[in-house]
Amino acid sequence: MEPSQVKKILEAALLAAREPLTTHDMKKMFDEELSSDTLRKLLDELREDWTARPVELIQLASGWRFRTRAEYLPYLERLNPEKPPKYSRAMLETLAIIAYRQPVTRGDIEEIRGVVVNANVVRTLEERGWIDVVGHRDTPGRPALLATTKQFLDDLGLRSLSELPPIEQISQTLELNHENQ
Amino acid sequence: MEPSQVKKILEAALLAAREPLTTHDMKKMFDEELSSDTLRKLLDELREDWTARPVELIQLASGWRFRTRAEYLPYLERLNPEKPPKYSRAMLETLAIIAYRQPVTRGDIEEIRGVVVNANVVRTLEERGWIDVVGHRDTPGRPALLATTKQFLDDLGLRSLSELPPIEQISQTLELNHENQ
Amino acid sequence: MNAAVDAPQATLFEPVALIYGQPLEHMPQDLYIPPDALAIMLDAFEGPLDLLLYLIRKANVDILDIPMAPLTRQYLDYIESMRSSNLELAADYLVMAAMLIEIKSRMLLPRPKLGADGEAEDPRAELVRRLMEYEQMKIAGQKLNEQPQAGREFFWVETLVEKSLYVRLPEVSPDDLKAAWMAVLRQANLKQHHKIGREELSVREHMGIILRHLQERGGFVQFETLFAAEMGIPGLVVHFLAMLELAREKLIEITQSEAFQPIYVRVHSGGTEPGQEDS
Repeated sequence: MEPSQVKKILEAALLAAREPLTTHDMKKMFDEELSSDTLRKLLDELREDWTARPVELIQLASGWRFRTRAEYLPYLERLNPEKPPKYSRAMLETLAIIAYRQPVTRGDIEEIRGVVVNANVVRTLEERGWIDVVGHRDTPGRPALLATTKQFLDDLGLRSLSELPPIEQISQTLELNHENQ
Repeated sequence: MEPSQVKKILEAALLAAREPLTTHDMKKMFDEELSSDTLRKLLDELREDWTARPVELIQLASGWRFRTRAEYLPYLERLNPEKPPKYSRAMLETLAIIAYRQPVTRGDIEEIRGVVVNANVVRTLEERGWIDVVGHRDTPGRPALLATTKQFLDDLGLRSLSELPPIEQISQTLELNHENQ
Repeated sequence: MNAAVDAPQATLFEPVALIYGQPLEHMPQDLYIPPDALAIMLDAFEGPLDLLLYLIRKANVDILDIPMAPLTRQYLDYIESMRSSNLELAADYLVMAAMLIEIKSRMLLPRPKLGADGEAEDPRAELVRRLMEYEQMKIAGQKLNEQPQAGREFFWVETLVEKSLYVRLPEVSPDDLKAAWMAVLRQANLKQHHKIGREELSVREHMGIILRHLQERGGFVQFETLFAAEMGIPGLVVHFLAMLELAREKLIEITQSEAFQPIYVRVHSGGTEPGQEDS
């Protein structure tokens, strides 16, 4: 059998397989003995053939399989959308305090919220690239001053912090609410 | 977005899909409006692109999907040692009656086959997702009306019932013969 | 047509049925039937219509002109031998036997005169219609079985989708922040102390920009480098206010050794002044 034909058979099998295919599985399909070297060479060629395509041939612990490239997953996600994950209240409040009162220390946040700031909350916001340390306050312990980043503005679709919902209005709303109470 | 990029996203989605994708599904993946004409053109192009390859893009009753070409069956079969179940004649006759005479009641099937319908036969076809109840005939007992499903057509690689193999028109011979008498 | 009279005796078995003089001692070639297994033969037929159809097709007679007498006799022989072997015969076979006998007897009667529609009803018409309808569906079933089927003749393509490769991060909108801020205020009852307007917010943004700028340049810059003409006049003003605010909050120091000398801005590093409070 022509190597090109062998390659096509391998391609068909790998595209249709529900589980990774081992080299043992793949050899089973052919009457003639297929050497491990030849098989490996053909698989490498296949992988090459697919480099410009939206699917890639990968080798996993349990065998070979075609996998959709990561950059196409956001589109595929829309076919079966899952509920978007949500940040906790602590996370949102911390972010709001940093956004509106920046630059602030953890101590400031704790003072405003009245509870200890969870280190994970700050780390998650840092990892997301939404806040960073812009300096240190010159008080004992030299606590880090946190502020929001440009990435934060971009991700929220804002050109500058002044485009955040104005809190003067919020305070008024709040006062009104208080009066009503 | 470039049409070539749209095509790649379509390809990724169609190769990964667990079921046929409708054009409605496919359009959902894009922010920009994708016209039905453009989509159809890209799908036809995709089908063209794959002509020399071991899998083909086909249009089914419930959408579009890639499948392996028939000529690769002898090789792929060896990956699944357990043979798919063979259907009994009772099953095939029952299925044929439902497919070609739908919607039918069990009584209709019994009338045509001349024997009582085995409940297992109907259940097996239902479990396979090939038939279901589409209503009830307005006669005493209100018997269930059975019809084939999209899944049945999909599994047979068909777009509609009109693509089923044509049945021989024996009844016409009967008419002619009567006239001759 | 003669039936069993001239038929040669079967060598090993009594014929189970006779069709147009031929003993049906060999089971259908296309069905696998062990020699003496009537029960299996019974299983081989899908019912009385199937058996009748087999007898008719085997004898190669015109289905539209069925010779009722021999067919009925052979059918009855067949089910009689089944019954004598104590096989459980479905009632359908007996119903069919009654129907055949009825048709046969009606065939012996003179045909009624032309009916209202001008055609004499052939007593066999209903049977023929049923046989043909059944045969049609039997063939259709075989054709359906020959149709390529998913999982049997072809396989669907299904590439791996590794969802973990795409981590969806929670989305936050400016309104979420507003809501969170309101919740904070409500809780802490801080509304008196935190009346902060749009302009002050801009100032706070610029405070961050200045601190970042200082950080990137080792915490020490010349005053002028903090200001760029392209910021525009409102920008420059806000920037300047931000610098003053930073100084007021003791986050930066602004120094000048003497008049007309360069002014320097640096991150506050000196000792904490007494009485300073966290803002």
